[in-house]
Amino acid sequence: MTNQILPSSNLLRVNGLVKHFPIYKGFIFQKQVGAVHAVDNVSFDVKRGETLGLVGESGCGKSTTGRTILQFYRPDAGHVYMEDVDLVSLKGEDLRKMRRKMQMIFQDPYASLNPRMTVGEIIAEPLLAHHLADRKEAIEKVGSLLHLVGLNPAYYHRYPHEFSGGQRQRVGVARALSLEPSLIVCDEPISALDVSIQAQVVNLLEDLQAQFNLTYIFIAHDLSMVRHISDRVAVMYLGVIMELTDREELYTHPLHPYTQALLSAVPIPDPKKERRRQRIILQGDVPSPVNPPSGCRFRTRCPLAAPICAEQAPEFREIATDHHVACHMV
Amino acid sequence: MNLFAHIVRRLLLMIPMLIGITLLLFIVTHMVPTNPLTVILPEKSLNDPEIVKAATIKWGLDKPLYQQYLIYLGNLLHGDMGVSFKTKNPVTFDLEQFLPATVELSIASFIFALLIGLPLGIISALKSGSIVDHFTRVIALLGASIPPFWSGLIVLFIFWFKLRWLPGPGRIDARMAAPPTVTGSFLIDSLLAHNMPAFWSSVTHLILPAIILGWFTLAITARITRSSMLEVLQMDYIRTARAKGLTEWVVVIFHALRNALIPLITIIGLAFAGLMSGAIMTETIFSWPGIGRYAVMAATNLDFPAIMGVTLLIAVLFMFINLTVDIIYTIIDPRIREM
Amino acid sequence: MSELLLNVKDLRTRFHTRDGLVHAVNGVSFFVKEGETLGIVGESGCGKSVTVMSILRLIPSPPGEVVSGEALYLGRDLLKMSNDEIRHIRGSQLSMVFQDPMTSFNPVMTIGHQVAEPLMAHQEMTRKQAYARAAELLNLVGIPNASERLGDYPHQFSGGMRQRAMIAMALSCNPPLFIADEPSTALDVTIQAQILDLVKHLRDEFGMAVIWITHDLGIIAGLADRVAVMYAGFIIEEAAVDDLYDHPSHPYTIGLLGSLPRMDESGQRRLTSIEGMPPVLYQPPTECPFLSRCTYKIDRCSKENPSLMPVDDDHRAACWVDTTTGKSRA
Amino acid sequence: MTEQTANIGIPVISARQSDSPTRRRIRAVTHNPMAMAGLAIIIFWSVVAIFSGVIAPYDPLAQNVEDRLAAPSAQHLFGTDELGRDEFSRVIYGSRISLPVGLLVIVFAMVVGSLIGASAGYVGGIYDLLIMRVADITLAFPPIVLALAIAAVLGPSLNNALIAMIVVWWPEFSRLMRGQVLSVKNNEYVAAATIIGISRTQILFKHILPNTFAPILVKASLDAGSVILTIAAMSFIGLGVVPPTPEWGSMVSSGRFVFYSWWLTTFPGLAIMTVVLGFNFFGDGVRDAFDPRMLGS
Repeated sequence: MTNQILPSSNLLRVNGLVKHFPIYKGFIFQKQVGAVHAVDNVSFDVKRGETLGLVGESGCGKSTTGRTILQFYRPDAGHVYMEDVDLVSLKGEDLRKMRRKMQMIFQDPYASLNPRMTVGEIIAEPLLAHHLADRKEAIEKVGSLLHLVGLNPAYYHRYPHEFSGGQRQRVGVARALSLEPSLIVCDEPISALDVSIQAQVVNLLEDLQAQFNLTYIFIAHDLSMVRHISDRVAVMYLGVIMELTDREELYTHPLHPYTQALLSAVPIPDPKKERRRQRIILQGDVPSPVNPPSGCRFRTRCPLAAPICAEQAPEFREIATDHHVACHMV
Repeated sequence: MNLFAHIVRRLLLMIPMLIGITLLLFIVTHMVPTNPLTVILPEKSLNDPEIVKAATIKWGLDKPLYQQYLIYLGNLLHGDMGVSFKTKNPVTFDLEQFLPATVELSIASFIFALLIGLPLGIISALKSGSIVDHFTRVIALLGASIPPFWSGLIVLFIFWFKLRWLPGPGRIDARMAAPPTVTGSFLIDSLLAHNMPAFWSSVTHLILPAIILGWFTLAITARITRSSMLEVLQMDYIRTARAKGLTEWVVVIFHALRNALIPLITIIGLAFAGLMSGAIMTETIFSWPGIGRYAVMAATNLDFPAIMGVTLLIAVLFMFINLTVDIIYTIIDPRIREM
Repeated sequence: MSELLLNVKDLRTRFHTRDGLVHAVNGVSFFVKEGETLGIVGESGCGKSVTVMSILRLIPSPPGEVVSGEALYLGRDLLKMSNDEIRHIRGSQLSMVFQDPMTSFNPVMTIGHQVAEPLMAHQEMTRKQAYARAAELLNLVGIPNASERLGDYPHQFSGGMRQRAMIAMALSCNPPLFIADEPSTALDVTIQAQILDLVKHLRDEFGMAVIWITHDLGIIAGLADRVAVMYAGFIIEEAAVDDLYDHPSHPYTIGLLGSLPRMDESGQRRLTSIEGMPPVLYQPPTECPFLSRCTYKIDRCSKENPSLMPVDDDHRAACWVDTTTGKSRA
Repeated sequence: MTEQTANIGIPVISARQSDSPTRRRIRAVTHNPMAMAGLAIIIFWSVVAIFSGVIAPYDPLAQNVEDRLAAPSAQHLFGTDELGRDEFSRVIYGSRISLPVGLLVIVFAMVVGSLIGASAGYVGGIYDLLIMRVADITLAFPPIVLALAIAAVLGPSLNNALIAMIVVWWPEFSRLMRGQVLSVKNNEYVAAATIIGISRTQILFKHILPNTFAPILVKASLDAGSVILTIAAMSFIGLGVVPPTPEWGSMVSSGRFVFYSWWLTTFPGLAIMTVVLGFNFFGDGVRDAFDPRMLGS
């Protein structure tokens, strides 16, 4: 799939994206006492039709990155170009209209559906809001969308609580698809689901991508699944992209010490391989994003850390073709 | 953790609240058609323009409202709440006279409520669905449904008028002299004066009003203890405690109750509001010379300075109770200390 | 041949819910030998946690109820003991670590006290002795400056540290059997690797037997000697770890392994998904509970619920079909 | 991993629930014996109030000097008062005040309070700050104390007591509603609506407000009893409904001066208690029915 796409056909360009969440204190006169450095200077491109995996541990800023791209959070700095339109410069009605082209599938299939609306109303809502259909057409369209995601169109009048997690996630997928977007940000779409259901949803996402030439940003912490679904993978740590490259390259030749540790930590369902594996066990916890370490953010847990790592943040450079790494030691 | 700084900050935060409270009270008592002079002056004098004018100036009624408020605020800072139209005493003096009786009654009723309500709540949580549990539920619902001004009359009718087991209204037998005032509590003062008859009389006089007043608090305590215990008993850490092999007693008292107390304390703080409402009724029925009765007197006589004074006092008491609750909170729950 | 430590026979547990009686555990039998690690695998709601909680008699009743069965610990039935006897076994002979380290500690008690509690309860240590031992234990599980952190409250510990402290608490009385109920599920991969490493290390050092409950077949592969797979309250397959991964015999196990993406696998194989979802049993099933999702089913499956039957030496599966040939087993 | 209750891991999803959240809640209320018992009491008193004229054997205001302070008898079921008025008829007519007044206050406080609270929560900023400080200040007084002060100043009358009660009661609803709006605003489905491109007004009316009402309704049904109780208390003190209008609180009040005529306090008091108990039963049942833990996911 990937190699058929020309390198210039970028659907999305993210450039120097920064999102900090201020922390306020005080009852009456609130003043800012700090900020959560959720996303710090993140840049990448997404090609039309590809899946970019965004992995990292909790609190690394991967979900915030997804939501800032979609302008749910407005970035503090940086640009997001969607088909060469800078989303950051858009406001109000202009932005609302652009939302048609980019949608999201949420992590929690329970919380992301309004409990008081029927499944049909939920899927029809975007169509009506963007005046893409009248009520009658919308009902018809919803029926075919339900069918498309593998649900019985007769479920139109049912409420979300009547469905299982996997089925609700299908409803979420149908809602995202209803506007026929080019880009879908999948924010941990399977992490709340059971193992046997995860495969159902992932297969569905893959089928839909092939059918509609969709572009995905697939946010997840499950490295095995990311390897399975992505064309390219970006590894995040404390709001920064540490490594970004082709899937095969990343999993067979990880260059960043964090990527190496992360990959070695993932258990493999094969007892013989597990017995032979050497693990890199990282010491300690992820530091707080309120006071991230100076220089390289990974240095406090890095087995290769040197004095320079504390002084200077490593540049995110292209080490080999299409292989970007932010590390002084490679 | 810095508990002291926390308390100081909370105290400072009370200042704007206090200003707001006085302002609200001032607006309430001054934005009305009733002319206070009709209360201050005898009816005959109202027709005499000279007297009316003198009184207007004397009570500062000729000045614009905002000036009257500033004067009122300035006086408040000097502990001057004005002079009661009715008793002609300074309101602060009156309140000092009436407050101790209310404090004594409140504490007695609170002790009664907690002594019965807490165990009742704990038992019904542990044995939910049992007879005790149903009993607690009935008590709780009755507590919130019985008008205290009525139940007070009923118990007086039964235990005083019919059975003659307990004395009637008042703080002490009318034939006895009140003990010399030291703390203001008849119980303590009579003990200090080694006056046992006065002590017993005070105790017996306290029983009925304390029960009637405490009933509502008891109901709330039992119900909140129950629901809060039920919730805590579901928690993962209770399972952990059991999995460690601790005795049920340790699990319930040390692991569960301490966590269950956290919401309970808030509610008990709020129950004070209920206590004040109850005190107004209870003190009226039992001729109890407390601020509840003073409030009723002031309200029914349109005694504005007294109304403002007593309402302000109750609001301030209420605020301090909430502050205390807040401090107890930080002591019980280590998570709050960090903030 | 090492000795039999725990032998569970025909355990049945039910729950009274608003929707009716739920049959959560339906005649489960398994055993654990001294020093052995048994993995229990299954998706949420399959009854794996309920099984071990029933054995420790930690099922809240109501709504739960252990209906029948035996759980022989060194020959004595845990289910028939007095409350006092079972209490002495819990935490000293059989100790347990739970899934969520965030909620499993009492928030208003210090970590030190909570780790010391079992020592005071079971080994009649004084407070001082118990606290000193608690510091040693926290040190053992890798908490830096352990003796200074005894006075810390749980919220001052990170998730990984809390789980370490949990393990310290569980190990305080040197229990012969250690039960871990998804202790690493709520943690990040790198922290999970730390915890797994720690448990393996402690297990080898103390020679204790372990029951490890998880939904993650990867974790079990690297940890267990034997594996039991649960589905809808039944153990549907049981085998030595290598055997199970090499020759899965029950269609559910086959499906589960096939639905997992693997990090060591290149090429985008399509995941085999198991359609449908696990049933909630309001009645004990008269058919195979996996029937509706099974691709191997034969006539007999809808008439009779299979019990575990031998497939090979030490390998049993509850299926009428020989999945290697697709023919009936009988 | 999510399809389970907190501790025991039983899936709560089943095919047996098949209607809207609203209908499920209504059914939960109608299936709650407490709530239904309460409702029965409320309906009973409502019927009494509507048909007072038919039920009451005498004119509640008609005085009969020869028959003063008569003990309960076949002629006068609840006896007569110091002016010889039939106590039974007065208790019957009293329902015409307590019930509608209580409902009026609670509905007004709920509507006004919720509107103010919702706007504060949605708009935020200085407006929110201001509104909430006013609410805080009002809440710094125990309700009856402030109501007493207001009613005293306005003068004793039913209308003034009503105004005082509404003034005292709105902030609690505001605070609750504001909290609701703020928490619902943070729900993922609101985020989803934003990302889909739904307009702000649509989000407020379709996604936020409909999901905020449950606790407001629970509070209203729980508070109705205490409102009725407070109004009776104010009349008892003499700052609510004034004689000769038959009102239960003031009837208890006038009864206490003729202490030995126990029926004069007992019956109106019982009336207050049963009505309040009815509302409390109902409110309690509604709360149970609306408890999210009882509703599954």
